[in-house]
Amino acid sequence: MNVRVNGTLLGIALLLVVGLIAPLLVYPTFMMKVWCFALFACAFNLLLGYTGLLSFGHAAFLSVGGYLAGHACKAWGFTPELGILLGTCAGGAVGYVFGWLAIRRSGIYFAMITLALSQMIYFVWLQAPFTGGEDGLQGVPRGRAFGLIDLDNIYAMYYFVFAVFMAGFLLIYRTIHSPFGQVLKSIRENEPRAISLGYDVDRFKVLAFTLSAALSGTAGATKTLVFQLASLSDAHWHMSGEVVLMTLLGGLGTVFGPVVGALLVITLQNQLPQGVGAWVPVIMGSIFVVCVTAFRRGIVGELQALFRR
Amino acid sequence: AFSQAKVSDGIVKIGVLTDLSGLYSDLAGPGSVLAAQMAIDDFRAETKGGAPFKIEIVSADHLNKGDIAANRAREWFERDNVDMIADLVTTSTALAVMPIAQKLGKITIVSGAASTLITNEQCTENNVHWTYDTYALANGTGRAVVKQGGDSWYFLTADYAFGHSLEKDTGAVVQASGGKVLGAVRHPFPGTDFSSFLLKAQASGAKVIGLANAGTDTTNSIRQASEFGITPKQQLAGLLMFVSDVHSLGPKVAGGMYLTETFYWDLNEQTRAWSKRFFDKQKRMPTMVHAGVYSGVLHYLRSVAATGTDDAKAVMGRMRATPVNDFFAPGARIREDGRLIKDAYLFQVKTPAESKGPWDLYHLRQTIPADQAWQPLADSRCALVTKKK
Amino acid sequence: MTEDLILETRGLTKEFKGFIAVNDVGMRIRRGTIHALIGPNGAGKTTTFNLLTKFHAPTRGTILFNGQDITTEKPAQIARRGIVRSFQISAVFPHLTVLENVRIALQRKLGLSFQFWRSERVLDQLNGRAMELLDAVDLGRFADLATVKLPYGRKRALEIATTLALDPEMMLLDEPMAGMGHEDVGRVTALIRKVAANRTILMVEHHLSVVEELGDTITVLARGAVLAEGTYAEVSSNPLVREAYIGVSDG
Amino acid sequence: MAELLGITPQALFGQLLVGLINGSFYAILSLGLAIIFGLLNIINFTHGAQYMMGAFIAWIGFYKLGEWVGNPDLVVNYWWSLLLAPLAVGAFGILIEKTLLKRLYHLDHLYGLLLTFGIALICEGLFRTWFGISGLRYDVPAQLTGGQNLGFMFMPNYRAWVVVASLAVCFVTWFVIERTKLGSYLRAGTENPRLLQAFGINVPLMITLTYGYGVALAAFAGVLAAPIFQVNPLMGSNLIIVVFAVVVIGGMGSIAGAIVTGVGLGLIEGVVKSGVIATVIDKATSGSPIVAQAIYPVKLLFQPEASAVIIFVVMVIVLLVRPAGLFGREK
Amino acid sequence: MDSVAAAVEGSDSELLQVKDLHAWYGESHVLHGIDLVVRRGECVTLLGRNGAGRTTTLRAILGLTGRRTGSIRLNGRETIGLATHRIARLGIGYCPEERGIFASLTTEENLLLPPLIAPGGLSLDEIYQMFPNLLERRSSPGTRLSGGEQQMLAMARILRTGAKLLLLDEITEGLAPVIVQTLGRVIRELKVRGFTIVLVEQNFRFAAPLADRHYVIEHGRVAEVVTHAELGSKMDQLQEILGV
Ligand SMILES: Nc1ncnc2c1ncn2[C@@H]1O[C@H](COP(=O)(O)OP(=O)(O)OP(=O)(O)O)[C@@H](O)[C@H]1O
Ligand SMILES: Nc1ncnc2c1ncn2[C@@H]1O[C@H](COP(=O)(O)OP(=O)(O)OP(=O)(O)O)[C@@H](O)[C@H]1O
Ligand SMILES: [Mg+2]
Ligand SMILES: [Mg+2]
Repeated sequence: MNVRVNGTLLGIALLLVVGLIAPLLVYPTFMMKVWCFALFACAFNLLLGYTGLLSFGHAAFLSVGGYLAGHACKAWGFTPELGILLGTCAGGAVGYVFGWLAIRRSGIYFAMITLALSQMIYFVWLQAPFTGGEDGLQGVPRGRAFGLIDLDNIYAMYYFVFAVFMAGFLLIYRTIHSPFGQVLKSIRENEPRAISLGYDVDRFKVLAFTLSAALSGTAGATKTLVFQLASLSDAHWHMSGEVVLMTLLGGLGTVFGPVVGALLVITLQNQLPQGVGAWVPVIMGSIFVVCVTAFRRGIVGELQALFRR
Repeated sequence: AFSQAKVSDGIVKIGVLTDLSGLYSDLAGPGSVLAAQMAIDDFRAETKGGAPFKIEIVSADHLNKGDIAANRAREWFERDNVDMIADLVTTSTALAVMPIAQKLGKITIVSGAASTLITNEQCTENNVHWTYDTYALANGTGRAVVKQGGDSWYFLTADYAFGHSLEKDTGAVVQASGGKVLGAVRHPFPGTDFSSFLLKAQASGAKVIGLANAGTDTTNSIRQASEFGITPKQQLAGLLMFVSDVHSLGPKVAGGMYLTETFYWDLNEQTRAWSKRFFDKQKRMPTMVHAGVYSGVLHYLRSVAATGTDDAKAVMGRMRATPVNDFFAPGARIREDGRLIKDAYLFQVKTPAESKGPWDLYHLRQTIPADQAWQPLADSRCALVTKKK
Repeated sequence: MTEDLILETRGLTKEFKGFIAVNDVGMRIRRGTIHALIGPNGAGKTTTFNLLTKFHAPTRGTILFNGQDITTEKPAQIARRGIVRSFQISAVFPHLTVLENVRIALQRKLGLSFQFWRSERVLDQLNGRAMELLDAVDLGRFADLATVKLPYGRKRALEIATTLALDPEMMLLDEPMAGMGHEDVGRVTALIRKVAANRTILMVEHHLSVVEELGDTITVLARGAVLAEGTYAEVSSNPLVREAYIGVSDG
Repeated sequence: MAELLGITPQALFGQLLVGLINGSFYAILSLGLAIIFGLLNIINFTHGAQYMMGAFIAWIGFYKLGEWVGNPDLVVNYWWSLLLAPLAVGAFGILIEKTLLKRLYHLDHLYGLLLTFGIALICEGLFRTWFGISGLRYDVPAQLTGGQNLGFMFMPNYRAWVVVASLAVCFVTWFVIERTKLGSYLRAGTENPRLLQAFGINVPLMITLTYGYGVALAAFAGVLAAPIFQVNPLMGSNLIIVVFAVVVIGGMGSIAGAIVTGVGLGLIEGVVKSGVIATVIDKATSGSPIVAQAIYPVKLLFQPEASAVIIFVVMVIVLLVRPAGLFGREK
Repeated sequence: MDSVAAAVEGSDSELLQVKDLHAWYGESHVLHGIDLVVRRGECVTLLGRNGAGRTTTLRAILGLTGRRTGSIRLNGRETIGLATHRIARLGIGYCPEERGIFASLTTEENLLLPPLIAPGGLSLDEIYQMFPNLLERRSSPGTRLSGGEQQMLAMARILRTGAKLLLLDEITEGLAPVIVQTLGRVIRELKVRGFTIVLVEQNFRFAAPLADRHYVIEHGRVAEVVTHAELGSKMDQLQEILGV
């Protein structure tokens, strides 16, 4: 137990160090993208890894956060932190509705329902007047964080994004290890029993779903600020598949797995498209197949198993 | 007058950002990369003994997504010192990259994208819209079809910005030429089955069904219209069709249709010569997008050579000041709003009997002179233009 | 009418597509007793349980708990009122430790289960009480073991400890001895007797020896209706019951 | 009467027929999904890709195979494709089942979903690299070109054939599963394959063949679709999510349910596309602008443009009213 | 006539012979070398505490566990390498502990489900006579039966198949005493008809009079074998092991 806790602390420290020095070594915008997706994957992991609910529609929340924050910053002159706050709340609100609907079924059905609902959101974005449809919501200003820090400076933007990521990450970590997290685990293990102990299981599931969706919204909002645009590909079901892949590859139900997974997948995507074009889905698909058939614990999961031995 | 030092790090780097794998990879894609390379080769040949500076070319797939394009452009500009980005096949990618280039002091030459937004609301100083736009398409095809007697229209429109803008522009032209617009139905993008939308169009009784969509959406609509016996009773007008689309439909299905392009391989001696070079490498005939990429890159390189710098402002100034000189747009000029002003052409697709080879597809029906082909500057909504007024 | 009734059903009926599984059952369960429900297979015992805990909705009839009508409440509400059931199949959280299993049940009363921002260390205050409960069912030394590793009988014991952690006014046990070895039967019987102090138990059981030993009142169901009610001695000598349930030559 | 609704009967019936055609594709695909889900407990995300592969095999057989094998006269015509493509894709399915899916049966079913998702990405990606994405043409077979003038619309023969063929296949499948001994093995295997095997039935073989059959159904639909839609690597992935929604609406409880829901939803889509409902709402509320205002969001859902979401809307409603789906069994 | 045939065959052959059987569930090693022999027409029981491995023994015979090693001979034929359905086809009927009634089939469909693997099974009428409850609920979905009814159904459906070796796991669990008595009669009758039975039981009082031999299983091994005749003398020992 103690070893595990220390391991986690070590991990967090490492994360901090990497996060602080990364922009000196790597192209900062790339790292910002990694942090956004890492947060997204961690939020997703909260749901799948710790509650046992597979949502195949998480792209919806990413896009809700992204579009609303983008629109607020562009059209209403929101400051970036307010935009992110709005994105978070909006993601949470939509997540609440999705969760409320989807928990009526479990397992595979749950996955299919979330997928279908997110497809609906996709069509909403396609039609909504402010999203620019296929063209995307372009030219979102980065603005000044708290009215002070000019985020057009790439390093200022980087550390701002990293701070958002760390805040989200720590919140998720805390959630997992909270009384609430305990109940989630028990629901994952034996749902009827949890009901019979008097837990209103549906409310726990919905809250977990809402939390996860809200943090996905945070990730989406931050991403919009980084790239200064929100687009339909954030809402496409391929994106939902991608976040599953990141989580699975890094290690389902591990604290750091999603971060590692996001880093790998983003790196891969960034390295590949030059010239290999359509091979990207083939490679992603192959990773999926390998992960599922032979490598279910993911990278971090395997490492943990190795150390425990 | 050339000083090497003025070109940043001694290299002029050109990025071809295009659709390498998707819907539009035939009409742009690898062919655009080839066209850019051909432009560089020709420029080197022109300057004999090699260019006075190093030229590099990079290419990437933007997957027709604004975010991917923006991401890649930012990386190219900030990290890899790319000086100019060419092609940008969809409106979304063009609109995503243009402001970034503007902000970072780089140049974009849009060839693939269609929307008039690029030279209106979203125009930037450092951009040229090179090859075609929805206004020109509407103007060419719409007017011609009305003139042929197709005076009542119903639109089948891809439900997104590009389709809307094509529908709007064409509707205006139709009305201006004395035709009537009876209505429109919008189909999801990308569409799979158009039969129900076509049935609505049929029920409208319009003489002409205007297809305000592109790529497979257009080719599918055309085939299904013939399947449901809609054509030839009613006439179809493909508002954005490329020679590659017509090639894939074949003259049997597409024969007789009118369409507007700014380039066709079989126009004259120069176009045939260049296209043959292209065909030898690519095994397909070039589209107007390919030709446009070539033309834009060549013009850019010449301007860099002439100014001796790769500074965007200087180069852009030079590009705007000198007329284009190549087979694609001889004598064409770049307008304040970034629109390249050149001739456009109205074609009619040959019937199977008329077509003598797989790429022998068009009759030239009319050359639309440069001063009539494009949106008049007076109507411009581009801030660069309106500010001056 | 002076009896202190904790649970009462009136005219409780359940039909499944025309098949009447429970037919006009009126049961009166006195506070602080162990009430056994027996009857032939298919008599409607489990269905009655499901009706009481709201896993099924009654077709007709009312259920009163402490005099209040709870007929239309939801399962989780019923549990919070203090009616807790055990399952015919053993129900534990297999990958939590034995201690955590009990603590989950204790945690609900603390009212901080939705607080995702608190550290789980706030739960350590419950460890003492949890250990007490585990000791009560003789599981203290397994506290840190993952629950999957427990043998069957001990899982049943754990389940009872978990249920007790809710401090229910009333426990419903569906065949608690099913599939249990004889040594466990003895232990669990003693356990039930022990925990029955100051609470009410309603149990379904086919082990007649257990029923005999534990049951203060016994209701015999047959074909969905009450066939007989009384002490074990009364019921077991009832010829109808002997014919329908016990058989001729038991023992 | 339809005239009263502000729309010609021609248009309405025309849209209904188109809806029926789409519905038969939904039916045959959701049927395949339901069968596979039944026995393997896996949502076959590859279904869309397999549908696409059916179409591609037909296309290759017709336009490319001869060239590939160096014998330009070799042409696999439509009718042979209708037989051979399902067999080929079915065999491919069997290969997947034998090598990959098999390893997952002891795990949470979600892994099956993820695995098949991965395979779908691979298949789609491969076909994209090989054949591009612009869509390939497949001609309607000569026997079925032309059409019938039904008075209210022109019905292409080929589309009529699609409806007949797919419903026939659905019916046969339904009959086998619900009315034969083989079907009772299938249903039992759905619940407890190990026990069924302990009764002496070769369950692994049954599972393999079932997966093969479900996949073959998808490929069959693909061949049927080839002349209607272009043959395109993405043709399946666009369709499959709608089919998932169909499956949620119908519930996986019954084979007949999958078929009926599929056809029904196709028809609903048709009605929405015809604009009849929107018109009716307009008419009904024309008297009072306030009501019209209030009901406006509802009307939006029935605009022809909303046909892409109508199935999802139906799904939400069904979830609220009957979470197990229209034909699903409550657990 | 059947019984005569059984007696003749029974004299010379062992129907089931298990030697040094080990079995695993995933990582956990559950059986540690079981040895047992069942002759034609015999009824033997497996006794033991919860978790001793009796169910696992039955499942291992049918190949339903994870990995297994050792030797299992049926009619002299080695089956350790065979797939489950092939083993079953050699003439085994299995009534699982958890009953395994199929929800999507009606009672009667459940009854008719297991394929006939040999001649000589009971007819449907005989079965309904034996279990009248089932006749009454014949068209009801299988899992809508009460716990006890399901138990009867699980037992009844393997009598039809003609399997001559029955592996019965806890068939009296959850049954009313009257039914338990009925089952006792059924088993006696089956023995008379020449069935061979392996019975896993908690209910020693039920099993004791029926069985020719008792195997006491402990920690995945056979700890003791007690024949019917020795029952009296070894009662104390059994008491200690089983807590009877
Ligand atoms: N959901 C249902 N649908 C239809 N019939 C049902 C349902 N549940 C139970 N039944 C029927 O109701 C009757 C009573 O069932 P119940 O499970 O209550 O019996 P029980 O008394 O618990 O019997 P046992 O001791 O065998 O468990 C049975 O005949 C059963 O077939
Ligand atoms: N599926 C399984 N996975 C892992 N371990 C198992 C599994 N099934 C049983 N075991 C373990 O194997 C051991 C033997 O179990 P088995 O079911 O054979 O016992 P039994 O003698 O039949 O007892 P019972 O009275 O509980 O039925 C037990 O310790 C049990 O925990
Ligand atoms: Mg019961
Ligand atoms: Mg057992």
